[in-house]
Amino acid sequence: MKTSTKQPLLTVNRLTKHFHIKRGFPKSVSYTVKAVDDVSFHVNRKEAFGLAGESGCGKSTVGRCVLRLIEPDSGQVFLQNTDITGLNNQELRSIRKKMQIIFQDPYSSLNPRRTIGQTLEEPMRVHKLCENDNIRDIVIDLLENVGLSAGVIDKYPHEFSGGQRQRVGIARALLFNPELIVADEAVSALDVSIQMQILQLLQNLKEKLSLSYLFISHDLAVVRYFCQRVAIMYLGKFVELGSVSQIFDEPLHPYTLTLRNASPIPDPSIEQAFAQLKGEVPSPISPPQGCHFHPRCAKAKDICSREYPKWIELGKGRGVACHLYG
Amino acid sequence: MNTIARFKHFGTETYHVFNRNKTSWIGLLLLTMLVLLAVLAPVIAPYDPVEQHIIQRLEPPSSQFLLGTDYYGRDVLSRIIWGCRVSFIIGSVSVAIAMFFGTILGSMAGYKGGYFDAFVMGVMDVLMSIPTLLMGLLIVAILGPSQANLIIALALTMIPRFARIARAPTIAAKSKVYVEACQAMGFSDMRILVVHIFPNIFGELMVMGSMWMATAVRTEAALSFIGLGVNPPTATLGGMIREGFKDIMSAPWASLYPGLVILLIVFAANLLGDGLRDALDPKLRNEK
Amino acid sequence: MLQYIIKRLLLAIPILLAVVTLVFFVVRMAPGDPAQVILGDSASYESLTALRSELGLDRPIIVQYGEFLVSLVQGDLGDSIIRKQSINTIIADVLPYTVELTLAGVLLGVIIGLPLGVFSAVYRNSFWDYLTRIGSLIGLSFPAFYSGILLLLAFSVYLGWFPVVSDPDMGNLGERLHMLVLPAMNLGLIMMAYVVRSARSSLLETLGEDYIRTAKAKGLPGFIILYKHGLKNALIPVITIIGLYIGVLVGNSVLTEIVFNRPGLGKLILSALDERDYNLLQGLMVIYAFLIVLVNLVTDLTYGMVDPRIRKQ
Amino acid sequence: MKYILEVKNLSTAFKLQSGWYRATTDISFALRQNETLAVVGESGCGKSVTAFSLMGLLPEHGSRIDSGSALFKGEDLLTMPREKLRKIRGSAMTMIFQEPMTSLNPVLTVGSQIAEAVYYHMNVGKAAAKKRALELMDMVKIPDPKNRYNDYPHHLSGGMCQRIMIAMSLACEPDLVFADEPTTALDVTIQAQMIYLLNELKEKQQMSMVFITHDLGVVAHVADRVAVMYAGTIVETAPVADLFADPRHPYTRALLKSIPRLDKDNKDITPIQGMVPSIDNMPEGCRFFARCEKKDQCRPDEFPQLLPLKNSSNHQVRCLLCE
Repeated sequence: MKTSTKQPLLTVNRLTKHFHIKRGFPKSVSYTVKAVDDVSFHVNRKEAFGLAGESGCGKSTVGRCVLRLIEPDSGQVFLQNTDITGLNNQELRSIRKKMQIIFQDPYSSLNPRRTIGQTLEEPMRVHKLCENDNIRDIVIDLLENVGLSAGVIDKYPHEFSGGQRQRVGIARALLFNPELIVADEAVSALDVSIQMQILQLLQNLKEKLSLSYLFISHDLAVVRYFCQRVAIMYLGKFVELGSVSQIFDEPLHPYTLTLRNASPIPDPSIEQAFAQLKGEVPSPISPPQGCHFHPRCAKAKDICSREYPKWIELGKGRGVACHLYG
Repeated sequence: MNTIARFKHFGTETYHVFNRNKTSWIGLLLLTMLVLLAVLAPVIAPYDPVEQHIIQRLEPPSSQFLLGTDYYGRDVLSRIIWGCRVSFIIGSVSVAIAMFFGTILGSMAGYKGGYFDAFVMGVMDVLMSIPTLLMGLLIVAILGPSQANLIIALALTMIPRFARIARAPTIAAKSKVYVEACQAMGFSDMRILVVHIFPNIFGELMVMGSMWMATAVRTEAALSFIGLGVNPPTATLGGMIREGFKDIMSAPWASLYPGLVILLIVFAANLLGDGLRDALDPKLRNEK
Repeated sequence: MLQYIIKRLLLAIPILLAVVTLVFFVVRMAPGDPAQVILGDSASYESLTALRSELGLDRPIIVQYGEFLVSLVQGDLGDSIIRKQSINTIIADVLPYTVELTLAGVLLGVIIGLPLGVFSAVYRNSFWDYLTRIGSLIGLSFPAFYSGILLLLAFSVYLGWFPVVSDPDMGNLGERLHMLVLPAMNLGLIMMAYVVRSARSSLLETLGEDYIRTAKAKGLPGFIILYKHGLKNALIPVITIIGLYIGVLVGNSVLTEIVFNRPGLGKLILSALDERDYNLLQGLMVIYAFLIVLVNLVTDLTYGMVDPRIRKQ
Repeated sequence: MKYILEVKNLSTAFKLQSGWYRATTDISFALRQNETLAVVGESGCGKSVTAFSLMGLLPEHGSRIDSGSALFKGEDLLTMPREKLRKIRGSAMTMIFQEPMTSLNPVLTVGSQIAEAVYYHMNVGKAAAKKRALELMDMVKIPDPKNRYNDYPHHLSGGMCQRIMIAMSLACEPDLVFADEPTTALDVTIQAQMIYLLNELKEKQQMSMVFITHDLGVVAHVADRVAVMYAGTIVETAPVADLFADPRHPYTRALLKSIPRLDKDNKDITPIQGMVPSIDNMPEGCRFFARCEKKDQCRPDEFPQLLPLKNSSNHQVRCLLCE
């Protein structure tokens, strides 16, 4: 078992997903949205790996491709040694027990017509995980694990607050004793005081159940709090990857710097230079030539508008895609 | 325990739906009375609907014939009661058939998407570009007028409507995150569709079922009026108007009363559907 | 916008083709041999065969279908074998009556229905709103032939304001309009019921939108919010409903023509059925399908005019 | 006239199935000219309801103002005739909403929606209104206003739509702008631009602003003063520097301790346990009691008043332990 401790739990290798849109008439032009473009990373055991970026950068698509809720175009996704991109439906179903997902919106992620008990019991019945008589006990155990009482089992989602629903969502993800959980903006829809409760719950579960997380969020402060390593995405590509202190204390890529400077820090004594920020995220249908960020970049050079920068490994697991470091 | 809880929930939900909207109660009550009338026709009807009282032709309403007699001396009231039966059978069976096939087609198309969706909905679009009455007319003209053919004709015109009705909420439900959660749980498509999506479109289907039943009854009456309905001497409401129309000046009861009953049936079904829709609409739910 | 129009036009073609094909084959399924119908039951086998080959009925159905399509593209619906007349002429003779009736009905329905729907939405849950809603529900429950009979009895027979039997061919424009009033009212009242209801619910929904709140926050006068911000958005679903129910209206026009004894496609279709004139029946169905597709097209285009989001695609 | 807006004891109630319930209770605050008051709180705490009550934008059915007064430039917004309020609304007092995409009318051009605000309030012709609209679009830094004027909302990004909304709210040089979570729906880089723009415009126009948000980070960078709301009441109000440096109410303290920061390691974060009480089940006394760290030292049945601290009249707290 020596290898399994060193080997990453999840390895994503050159993952690519393009969406095709047809527009225009009578001569229709086919556009390609490179939602995820050549993305590679790994998630270690008992690690929370963050994926951060603004809306439309492709971070959620990565999460769904990893679970194959969306079929990737190319690239591999390894869960330990299994390449899940090559699995048939049968095999996929069994591997999905090892990988689960928590969704952003706690309101629409639970079927409003089914009780919490029904929602949680159904997967166990369908997959015949245990004897029918035990199901209820297991579900009650699980609910207590996520900080809900056994009494909620016959209630409907509308009787709960957002935070409680998210706990149910977490309980559902834990049903199969997964090894990896994709948390897609799992706390973004919650109020600040509830956010932290849920984050701590996830943290505790990580310790208790040896879980790993692929943690997708637009909120850099939350990522810094929750994750050990993080990748910053911009228009479908990774621009920088490293440990959270590396990325947020000494950002290398100008976009990482921009994001950091734009995130308001709850302290009026800190001056933040909001005035320097220019431009909007370009449409993913027609990203700029060369480095996607160069039109908004203060340090852009000639080459930036011509060539997309290569990925540069800087050691200690840190990498960046920027001509400034080439 | 679980089933009981579910049943109770469903029961209270339905009760609340009705309670929220008084008009749906009235519609339901009216419709139930008319259905009872139709079901109990053999018991209630004072005369045999085809029995001709030759000497008492076109008699005005009297204590002997409560709503008068028609050109052949048949009791109008008895014919109306028996006619209701035909209307309800044709209306409900055709809607049931249309709902069954339409819902399957529509929700499959919505769930699968892609070329299957495009093909099915394309066919439905084509069927829908022929107006209901003309479609009914064409089919009955070709297959010949009979109760079964009328049902087939009406069901065919309504299948595309139900397919459309089932498709839209299926697509809406498909984009709901909990359906994605089901996929992540490794549920089969069939299970997701039947267990998780179908209950969401059930309410809308009931509303439309009620309203299209109204349309089916009306269309059946129209076809009978044109002369393409169930063959005489079977009593049908539309057919009675057709026969009574000739003598409308001298004996208006022979055609006006059956018309009133058609109106009543259609109105009751519409009222029920309308009330259900209001009650099921989440936007209006908090209004009262 | 032009692109949008062209796109819609092109999309209408396959639908039309499919409907026409459907009609062609369904009509061929009809029992009874046209040659037999023309010559009667006592006709000899030889004369039947002769007539069949004269009419082209002995050729494979695919060939007949091809010919039917070719002449259709040239705008020729063929000849009625019973009436021995071009179907184009037969239909052209009565088409104006149906068109004028339908248009008058739609117009009447929209002109009265739209303001009534707005009124009902603005004074929601008032006594008048309740009355309007019940009234419109009764309106759309009426079988067109029954409402026609009632109108005829009330206005022509008892009040004597309108002729009992319409013959719009006679007389001048004034008389023609006079005869149109009752039948148009019959169609219009039912159309109105649909318009009132869709306008009401659509406007109510629109009035709950965020941009209405913005308009209020801007301090705009109430009627500007209602008409400029509310109604224009609310019209979009109403247009769809109007388009959809023109299909119902076409069916109702058949019934109306029968009750009021007006010439038109509806009466023609009945006589075609009576005479078992399947060629004519087929021609009429094609014309109806064409009209419906045309209405859908107009609906789509109006849609595009009102909603800039649709234009853009 | 010391204050632009002076709200006293405002309470707003909503009708639920089982009766009327207070969404906000006893809201009092005052706003000086060219001052930004940030109203911060979690969802459902009544911060938007307060703004809607003052703007007269509460739904006509199912809501009512129970008590209070709100003097805007000396006149009570809550009792003035509707027509008068309508004329103030959109000119002297305006509002920016959270969802820029749905808050603009999809079938009207963005330019005309700005011009409309000018046209109906300033007694000018259509051409002058259009000219003013173009000026405003330029002012909120929309590139190429002439061409954008005829665009529809769906042509523009969320950030651009919010700029349109801001332009619209500034059309008649208002004295007071309510900004209801104006940056929440936007990405952080756009949010930063929007904060900068609003701060700049506020100085330029010498207007006052009520900035409603749930994000304490945003508060720190827009506010002159802060009002913290919890479960329908203001629990603490203070100048922004004081509030962050020396929070007094246990809720404010707990809140500040529970948010992670980007510039720190966040080792000492502690979440607030428990949940906000629901609107139909409000406790009689202090609404934070059940979640309060110091509840052992406190009285559960007494409803505290919003009172100034002894040493600083600018800093008010609604807490029995701070009196």
